[in-house]
Amino acid sequence: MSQTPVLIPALLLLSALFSLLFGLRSARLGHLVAVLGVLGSFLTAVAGAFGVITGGEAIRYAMGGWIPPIGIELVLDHLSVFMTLLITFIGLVVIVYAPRSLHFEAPGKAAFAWPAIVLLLAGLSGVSLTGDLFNLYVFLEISALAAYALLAIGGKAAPVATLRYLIVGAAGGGFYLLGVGFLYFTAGTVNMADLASRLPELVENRAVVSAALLLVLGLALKMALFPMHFWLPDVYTHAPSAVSGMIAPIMTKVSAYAIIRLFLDVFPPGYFTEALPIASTIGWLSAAGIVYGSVLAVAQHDYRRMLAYSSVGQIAYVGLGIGLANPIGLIGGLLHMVNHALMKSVLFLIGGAIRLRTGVTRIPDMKGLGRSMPWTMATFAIAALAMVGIPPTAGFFSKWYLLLGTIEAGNAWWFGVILISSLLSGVYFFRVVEMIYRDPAVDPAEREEADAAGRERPPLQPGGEPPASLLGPILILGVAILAVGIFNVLIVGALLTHAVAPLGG
Amino acid sequence: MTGRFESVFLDVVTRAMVPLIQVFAFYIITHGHYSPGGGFQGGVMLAASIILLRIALGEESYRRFPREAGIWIAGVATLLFTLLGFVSILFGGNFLEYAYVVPGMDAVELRYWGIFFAEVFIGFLVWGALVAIYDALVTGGVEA
Amino acid sequence: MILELDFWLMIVLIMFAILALEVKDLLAAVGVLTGYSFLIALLFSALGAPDVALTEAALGAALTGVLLLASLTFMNRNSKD
Amino acid sequence: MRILGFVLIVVLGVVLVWGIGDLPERGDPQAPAPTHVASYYIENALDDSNTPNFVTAVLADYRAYDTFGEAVVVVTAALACLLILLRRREDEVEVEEESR
Amino acid sequence: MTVEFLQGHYPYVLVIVLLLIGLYGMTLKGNLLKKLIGMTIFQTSIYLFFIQGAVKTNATIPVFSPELGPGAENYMNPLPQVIVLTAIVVGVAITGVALSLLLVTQQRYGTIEEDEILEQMRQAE
Repeated sequence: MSQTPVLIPALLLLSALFSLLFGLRSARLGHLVAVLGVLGSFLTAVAGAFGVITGGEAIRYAMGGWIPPIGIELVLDHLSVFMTLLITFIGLVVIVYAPRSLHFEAPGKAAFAWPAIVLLLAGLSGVSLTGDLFNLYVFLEISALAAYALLAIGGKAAPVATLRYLIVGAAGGGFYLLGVGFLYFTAGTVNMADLASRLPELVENRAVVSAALLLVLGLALKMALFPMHFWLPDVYTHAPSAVSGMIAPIMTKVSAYAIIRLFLDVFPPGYFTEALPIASTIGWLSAAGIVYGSVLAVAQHDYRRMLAYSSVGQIAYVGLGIGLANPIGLIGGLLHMVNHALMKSVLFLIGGAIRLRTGVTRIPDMKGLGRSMPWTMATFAIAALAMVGIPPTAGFFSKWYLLLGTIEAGNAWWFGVILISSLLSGVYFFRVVEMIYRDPAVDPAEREEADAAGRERPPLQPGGEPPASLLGPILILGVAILAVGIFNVLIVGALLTHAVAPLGG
Repeated sequence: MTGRFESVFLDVVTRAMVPLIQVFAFYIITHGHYSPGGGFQGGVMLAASIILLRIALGEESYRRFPREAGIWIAGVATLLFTLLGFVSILFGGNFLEYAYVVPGMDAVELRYWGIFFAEVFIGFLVWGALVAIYDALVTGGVEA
Repeated sequence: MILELDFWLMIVLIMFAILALEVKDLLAAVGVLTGYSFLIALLFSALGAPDVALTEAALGAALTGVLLLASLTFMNRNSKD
Repeated sequence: MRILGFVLIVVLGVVLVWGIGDLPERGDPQAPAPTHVASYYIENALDDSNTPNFVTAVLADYRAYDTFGEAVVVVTAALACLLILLRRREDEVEVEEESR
Repeated sequence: MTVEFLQGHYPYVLVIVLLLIGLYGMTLKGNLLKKLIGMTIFQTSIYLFFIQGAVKTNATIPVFSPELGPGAENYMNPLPQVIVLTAIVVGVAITGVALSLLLVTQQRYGTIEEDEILEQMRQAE
């Protein structure tokens, strides 16, 4: 039997533990082990992707040799291989980027930060791979605990913001667990495939309705679906850049993935769309969230806060894909996961590089950076274009599929929301692009004015390009944005059309 | 909470109690097969014995059980648990399939010992991790 | 017999929960919470789950109480609500 | 804000009480939960692993991966507390040397 | 809401009352430690839900006893108990991390009342 499914999380866990033990002696050794573990896991995920694409069907792995539903089952199918590839790729890039940036923003924390980052990735990939509802909860909490620790090591307000996130996350986890309980006591199993075969007789059961509501409510809290997003902006703003650059792209996506998994593979077809209006509710909330996030992002002056509000809007695109509930719309939502992960990650990493070089976090202070950091800022421009959705970049295609989905669903409102939000993204990103390609402020009067106002001074001579360990990951992500845009047909054809097959496309 | 209370009675009772608690905790860990209990419960008791030492003996307890020891024990025990899972892959089973851990032995017997060692590892890691959490909390969040 | 016991235990539990949330003195609240966890462990064992009862007594009642007390030494004991 | 919170909590409570109406009665031995997977554990634990305590058998053998994940949760929590509350001076020295 | 309904389901109703009390503490209390106490009550009520569901009438604890033999109807359902065991440990882990966050908050702001912290945050901006 192929061991690929278990190797992805288990290699990560193994390297996290080695990284912890070595890190107690030397933080650098711990980092090296962590990088090797994530690399190994990424290569395993690539191998798994080849296996799934050539084999054409899911690899099912019975944990401990016990046949499901007695034991726990791991499922490596088109959808989960897509998620694990995304998680391990972002993790690999960010963990290579992290040392200098983290040392600058959170000194003295490195030795314990590497195992925490790898544990975060292990938890997320465990969530993607599992075929068991309770096992999903356990791995969701592993990733959540690691995320709380990493987010809390940022600026002054970071612990308070993280504590609020923790309480919301605990409530979400509790609702999810309660939903699992309702399903278990009505259907008698927690295995996803087994549930899928037993639930069709129970569609009228009120306990199953409550279970569906509770599961979606819990995951929506963790996914920061509007109006349950209130914890997110503070958390992302105060966390270290490298941590935001890892958590913002993949953490909320995995909760969205879990909702999609429930929607496609656990509940009977049509349960979320016809029997209960869950999908359309998610869709409408997402539409509101897109507008809300984009409008508030325009109003922000802090670079990271702008990105945080933008994240609220962008995760809602995935929710819109769920709400459309037709194959092409859901493909758009899933493709937007990878696009947004790449774009948001590179934007946070650029923010960290700017902060390392010049100490600047506010957008008006970024004048003149286009001249002193040409490569970084070129990547920023690519990412900004992708956020708006200009054709050769990745961002265009996911919005294109979503628009096709809204046309198929005949929903003019959502069509308009996507267009308006693209326009607003254009407003807030081109504001930054304009600022960074403007001449630097060298006027002494302006410096004094900034001092008087208590802001950070606009730098006289902004630093040059960041060191290679920071610039390399940024450029790789920039290239990846273009590559995903150009080769999106491959991703859609090889993985996503199979993943949404249960919708009957 | 790290300060030592000046009480001979407390001192003597603690010194006498801690080994008893630890013996009982090991009994709980190893008898998970037959009676209620197992790694988690026994591990918590081991941690409680160390916390009792910390409260009653103050500084002396750090000589008996150093600050770094908690996370070391937890890390090594979890690592051994993971390796137990990988060993069965090595001999042709699935992850954590105890029946394959030692080739040639009876499957039922192997599962029995697999459960036993899993419980022991869990006990040790819970012990180490909880003491580490306690030690971190009593610092009061001192950040330089 | 068991059914009546668990009904009354749960009523007492609800009272303990309200008390733990409404007491202004945090030290007292932590004490009530420890009592609550102990009662819930009792309820678990009455419902035929001795393993869970043992875990809840060790982790929920004892350890959580100790951790809460350890962190309470650094804080103001009085709560606004 | 407070009133809205109360209303939401009460609404949730009403939905849940409505939902539990269709749960099997407490203690019903013929309900799906005790008859489907759980009965396999009770009937086979002793033969499969020579363990009379079914909870231990399920915890450490049939669903060992859950327990493994839970072990990782505990270690993650310890690591998280150390990461949040402590800082290590030797790391800084090391990175200083690296950047030189 | 008939009497028969309550006979079979009253434990679940009481569990939900407990759950709502915990939720109230988590969301509407201003003191951060009170929020954590509410979180603990919320989590315990979910454990209680699973344990109530595991009960079988005329059954005993899930440890094999030679007098009763291997019949499945003689023992309580072990699977929810295992789920609760795991969930309790997860809950305590969350509480530990929350307390360490609370300590850092106390150190940086000198208080654990939410409104005072928000006031200080507003002044810092």
